[in-house]
Amino acid sequence: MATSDMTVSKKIKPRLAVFKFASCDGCQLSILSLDEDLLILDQAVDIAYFPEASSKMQEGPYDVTLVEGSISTPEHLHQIAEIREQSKILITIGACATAGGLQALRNFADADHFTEVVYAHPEYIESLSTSTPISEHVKVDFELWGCPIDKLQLKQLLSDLLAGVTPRFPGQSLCQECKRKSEVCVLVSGGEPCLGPVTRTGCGAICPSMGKPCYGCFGPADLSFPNDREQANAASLAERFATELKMSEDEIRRRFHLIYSYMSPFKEIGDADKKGGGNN
Amino acid sequence: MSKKACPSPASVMRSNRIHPARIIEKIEETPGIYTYRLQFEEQEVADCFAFAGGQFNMLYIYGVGEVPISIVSDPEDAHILDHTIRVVGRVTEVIGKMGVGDVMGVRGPFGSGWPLEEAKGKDVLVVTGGLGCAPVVGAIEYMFRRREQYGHIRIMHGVKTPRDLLYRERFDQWRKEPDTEVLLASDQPEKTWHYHTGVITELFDQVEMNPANTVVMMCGPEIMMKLAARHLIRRGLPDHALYLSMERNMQCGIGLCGHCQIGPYFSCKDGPVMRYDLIAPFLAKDN
Amino acid sequence: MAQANVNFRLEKGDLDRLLNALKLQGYKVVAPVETDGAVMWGQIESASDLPWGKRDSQKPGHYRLEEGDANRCFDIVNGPDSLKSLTFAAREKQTTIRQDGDASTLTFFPHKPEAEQIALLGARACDIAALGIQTKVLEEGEYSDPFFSARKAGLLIVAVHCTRAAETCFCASMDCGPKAQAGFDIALTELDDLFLIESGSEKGEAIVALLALAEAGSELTDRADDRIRACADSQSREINQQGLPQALYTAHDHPHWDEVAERCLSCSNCTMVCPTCFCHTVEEVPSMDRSESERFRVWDSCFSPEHGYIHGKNMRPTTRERYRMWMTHKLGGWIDQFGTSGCTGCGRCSTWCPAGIDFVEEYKKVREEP
Amino acid sequence: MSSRSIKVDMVARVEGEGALDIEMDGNEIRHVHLKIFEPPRFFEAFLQGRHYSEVSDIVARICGICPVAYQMSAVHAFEKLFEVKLDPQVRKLRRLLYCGEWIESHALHIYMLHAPDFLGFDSALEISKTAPEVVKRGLKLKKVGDAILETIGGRAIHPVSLCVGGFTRVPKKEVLAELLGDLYWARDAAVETVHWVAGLDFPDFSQSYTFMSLKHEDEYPFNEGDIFVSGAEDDAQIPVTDYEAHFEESHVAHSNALQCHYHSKPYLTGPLSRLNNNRDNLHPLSSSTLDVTGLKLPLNNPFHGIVARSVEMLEAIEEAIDIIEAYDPPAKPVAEYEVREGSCMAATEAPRGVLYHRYRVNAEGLIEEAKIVPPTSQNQSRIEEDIRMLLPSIIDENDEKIAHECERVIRCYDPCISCATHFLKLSVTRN
Ligand SMILES: Cc1cc2nc3c(=O)[nH]c(=O)nc-3n(C[C@H](O)[C@H](O)[C@H](O)COP(=O)(O)OP(=O)(O)OC[C@H]3O[C@@H](n4cnc5c(N)ncnc54)[C@H](O)[C@@H]3O)c2cc1C
Ligand code: SF4
Ligand code: SF4
Ligand code: SF4
Repeated sequence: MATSDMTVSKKIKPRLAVFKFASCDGCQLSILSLDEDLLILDQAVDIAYFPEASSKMQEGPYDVTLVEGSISTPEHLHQIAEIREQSKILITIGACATAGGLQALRNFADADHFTEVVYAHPEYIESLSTSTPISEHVKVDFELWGCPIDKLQLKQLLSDLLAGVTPRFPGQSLCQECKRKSEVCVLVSGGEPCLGPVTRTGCGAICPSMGKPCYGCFGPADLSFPNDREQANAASLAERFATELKMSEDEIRRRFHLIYSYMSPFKEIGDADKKGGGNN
Repeated sequence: MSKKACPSPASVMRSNRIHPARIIEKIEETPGIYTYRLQFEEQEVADCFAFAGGQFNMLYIYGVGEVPISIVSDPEDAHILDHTIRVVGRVTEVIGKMGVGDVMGVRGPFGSGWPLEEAKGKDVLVVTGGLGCAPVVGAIEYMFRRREQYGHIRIMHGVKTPRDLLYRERFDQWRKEPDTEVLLASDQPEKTWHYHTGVITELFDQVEMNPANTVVMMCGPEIMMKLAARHLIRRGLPDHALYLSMERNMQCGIGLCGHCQIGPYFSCKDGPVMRYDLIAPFLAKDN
Repeated sequence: MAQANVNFRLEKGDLDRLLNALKLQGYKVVAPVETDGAVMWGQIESASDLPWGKRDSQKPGHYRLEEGDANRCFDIVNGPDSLKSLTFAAREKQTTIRQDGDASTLTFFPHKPEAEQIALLGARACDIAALGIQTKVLEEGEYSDPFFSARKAGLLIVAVHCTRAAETCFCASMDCGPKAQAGFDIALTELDDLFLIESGSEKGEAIVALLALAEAGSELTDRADDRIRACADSQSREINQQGLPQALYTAHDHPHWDEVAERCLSCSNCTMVCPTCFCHTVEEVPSMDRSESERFRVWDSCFSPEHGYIHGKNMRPTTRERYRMWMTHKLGGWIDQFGTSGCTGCGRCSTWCPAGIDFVEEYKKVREEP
Repeated sequence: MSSRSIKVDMVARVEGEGALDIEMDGNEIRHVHLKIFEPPRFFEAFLQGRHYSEVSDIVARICGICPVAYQMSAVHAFEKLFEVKLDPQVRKLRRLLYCGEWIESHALHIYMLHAPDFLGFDSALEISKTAPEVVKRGLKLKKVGDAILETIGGRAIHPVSLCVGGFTRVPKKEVLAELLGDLYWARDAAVETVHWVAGLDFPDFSQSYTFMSLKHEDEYPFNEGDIFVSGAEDDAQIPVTDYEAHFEESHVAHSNALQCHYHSKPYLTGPLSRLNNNRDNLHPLSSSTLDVTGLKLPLNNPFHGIVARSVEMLEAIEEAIDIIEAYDPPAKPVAEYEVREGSCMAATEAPRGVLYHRYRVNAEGLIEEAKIVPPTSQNQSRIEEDIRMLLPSIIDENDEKIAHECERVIRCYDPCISCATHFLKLSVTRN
């Protein structure tokens, strides 16, 4: 985790850049959705590179770089290395950048076959066979999870960085927030396959509050602190889905393999080949 | 701000409110460890704030959070409030960047500190380990300011490697005090290390002690304290004469948030300095 | 207990008279209301908003509402919310702090604890006992939580003695129910055809007097007592408290903790729904330009990864230690700390555990020789 | 003549990444390629083997700007197959959800992405330095749209409550009513927006377009209606089920998006087409506000897109107000239905134009085949055509100016390249 020492640039405004790889744009849009806080941000930093918002595209180096999207073409590999070199603090935002995104589903299948399904002339497509998180390629100082990221967390992240404070977000599971909001548990009282117990908090328990089981879009809960890796007990929840909810193996696999399919321990659920595998 | 008589002590001391205080002096003890002298912004608070040796405050850093930090200044000079802080993480990093003129919040004082009263007239053994133990420094200085009230004072400090020895000058200074011994040990050898090489408990065997008339104050990694305590008990010290500083996660400092539990105790209100005979079963265990 | 309270007859159709009396006294009436397949506290306007003809079926990890006796409105034993959510709010704004432009001053604005006047209809013995326990923790120590005190002071408690237990209930073994012994202003016992009503405080007495009811007589009170006794007898679960707290401290290295950790999700649901758990943390929420920052007290749990963290070390690094903390504190530590068990036998921790972990069963295993 | 090569590495203020490649021989255009190199994400492939109930959460991730459109088209397709009878209030709520997305997306494009072109700024943030109240108005309008999405869908980006048969949960009347205050403000702000954009300087660049949009008997189209074609081609009304018989996708080497043609010719979808085809169904206030601008329909100048979008934003706000004022929560949020196997299609109006989905579902409700045609792939060849038309008039300008003018044309379309598949690179080679 980065020590967000941005004090050096107290006089000169820190330079902010936003880059995009394979993604839906939603996380960048979250920046534009900061309402009036966007104007405050604009006063506090020099937005040096953010093509979605400005045609003024300045070269690096940058003090803070936000990266959206996953690495999925050969060109991306060079770009991300260059971006890292240009960036003092590099922060990945969203499920794509932090875990390969929904499109990482292709890591579990034969990507060539996928190309044929969508495009008529597969020979035109230049794509890697995998969609991978940024951290698999370069050092990442901080990650903001979620698909899309949560506006309040984004605000807190930026606010902390500007104040020279190391951002920190809780890794525990969603259920705490769900209960604080007095939502009725959709799993216990509705028999729905809620991923909340093994999903990282951050969204504000949106799905249960909408009467829908959580589908894990904030990724697996991180039960370790500070750094000894205690993983969410996805296997136990999967077992419960099988016994109490009578779900089939395939249904259970599909449940875990959606937005954060490429991150342990979701990755290993129902994936015979990769069972017990590490982060790769 | 000079200190006047306090009109209504309870309104300040029992309010559990955060009071703004300004840094009037910052001293770098060693890189990454700083002592801050604070002055309350509100006259009434400055007048009324009183603490006992070894208590701690919750220091509030604007927009970031609160951390428990021991008061190291002398309780009899209650208008002076010193905190020695090591930069380790999110909150303390920000504190490290603060300087004279900056304002933080102070909520306290809480907890019970070193047995400085009980130790009067007795020998004192201070056992510390690891990367400097700020809270006990205040206690040592307190005793030296009243040197005649205490018996023999022996300070033993163990480090992993000589590089971990902070406050080297302070140890040298203390060594010059009357009837005082300072013994240092390093687990790992090094050419420039003129002191003991090995674990601190080995030093216990090299010194004479008066088990019936000694109070021990310990501060450091729990496993070190546990081994040291066992050793001292074997040397005949009564288990209730051993006092340990037990740090736990604290969010409130007043026994309500539940984080600082050690078995039946709350480190914030039953401690942080706790008697060995009470906490022995819970020491150095995941709990 | 002091002499038994006088019970009066309240016809089922007259429940609205009680509601009106409460409203006339300025209370907002809150009661269990069917919500998303369970009951939650909700404001009611008339007795018809109560869950008539419904009851709950509870098992570890399982909760469903079913059709029941149409003439009865308090057959749902409980939902996930205890009184805790009303008195010890899940998220409470404590302080707002402002920093002036050049960062040279901080001004603190503590929030005033304020609370609505709520008449809570349908509080159960176990939850009233739990409120008593939270009072010891949050009000009777050296320091207290002013927000809790204010909210609690705003409550008028209309208890319902339980005449039906869920499969997960074990209040009888914890001596906390099924009949509320104290801590209420008014109490009802629901029989098939009518209610018995009694008062437990002066405030309650005044309200009951307003209703000008006839005394119930011994035949009815006997019937009510029978129902309550039968409810106690129907509870198949129990916690044997002998040897506590020491027995749990010494079970520190019991292999069963590892076994539970295989199943436990560390999701904190058990501690969140527990009516006595009081752990909380503070959330600091600064504005984007840092001109203002707010501090909130929020429910926390010993299952949170940071709960046992001190710099460089986590006292409870894995689920095994976290589950052990939960049970050891609840059934053991509490006795030392507050002179009472932390458990009232409401059964929520088991029902609302998504992994279906049965607190009572796990306790038994931990008490067995390894 | 000597060869010139012009490069602009990225067209800004569009969603997604692509490039423009122009090659010329003297004054003769050899080719104009809108190159979309936003990497393919293979959504249609992931959908195979998934349960129909999972589809709306998957397709939402195609685009963070218009997720509701994706969810809507998918859900509507399945509802046709399963013959779901929607509660009328659920149908209204769906329209309301769509209003939220239109308001949010249009406000974003008008104020944040497009306006800087007309005012000569690099970004809206630059505008905010001289005219902060304008930018604040835009941001607040966007927020009003977001608030609708959040209330019904839980969040503005990738909302969660839409499902086959209705919603997983519907808002209470009083909760929706809380939105009204801001919507009344927004109505006035949207009228002001129309006046403001109508007063901008528009290049004279009228084209002969084929306008394609949905058309509904008595509503401005969001999620229902037939496909309607007008303008350069003969008017035609085409049921959505026949879409693929008239509109054909092809893959060209320079793009990671498929291009789509109507009877082999480029066409236009989006606000301009919608407005031209559906003017009769505008609310009175949107209609009269449009009249006051003095613009005559059909609008043939792509630069008038910003006006069309502003009128539509007003329309969506009025519609939202109507729905909320008359809202009565449905008895049941989700209708009952039975899963059937078969093929199904649906098209709805995303903020950027028609979004077509087709699925084949098996008896277990699993997807066997999926096809999705987003608005930007439909507009792609029309954008290329526009640039071909523009080039002769600016041929004597320097490279930088040419690049800039081309980018402006592209932005008129509010292209969403994440949908089609956002680095827009331009290289011009002149021989
Ligand atoms: C009674 C008591 C007295 C202390 N006295 C001093 C002192 O005089 N000087 C000094 O430098 N340090 C002292 N500490 C330790 C100091 O509180 C921690 O170093 C500090 O909390 C770390 O906070 P952080 O945010 O910088 O670190 P991080 O590692 O980022 O910690 C995150 C959070 O965890 C909690 N936490 C982490 N470590 C501790 C800890 N050791 N104790 C309690 N909570 C912790 C805090 O809430 C902290 O904000 C004392 C601790 C206690 C309990
Ligand atoms: S609904 Fe889901 S997130 Fe909420 S408590 Fe239940 S399992 Fe946890
Ligand atoms: S430590 Fe755990 S069991 Fe005890 S009060 Fe806190 S959350 Fe509850
Ligand atoms: S016991 Fe059950 S409810 Fe409690 S943390 Fe474990 S899984 Fe969650």
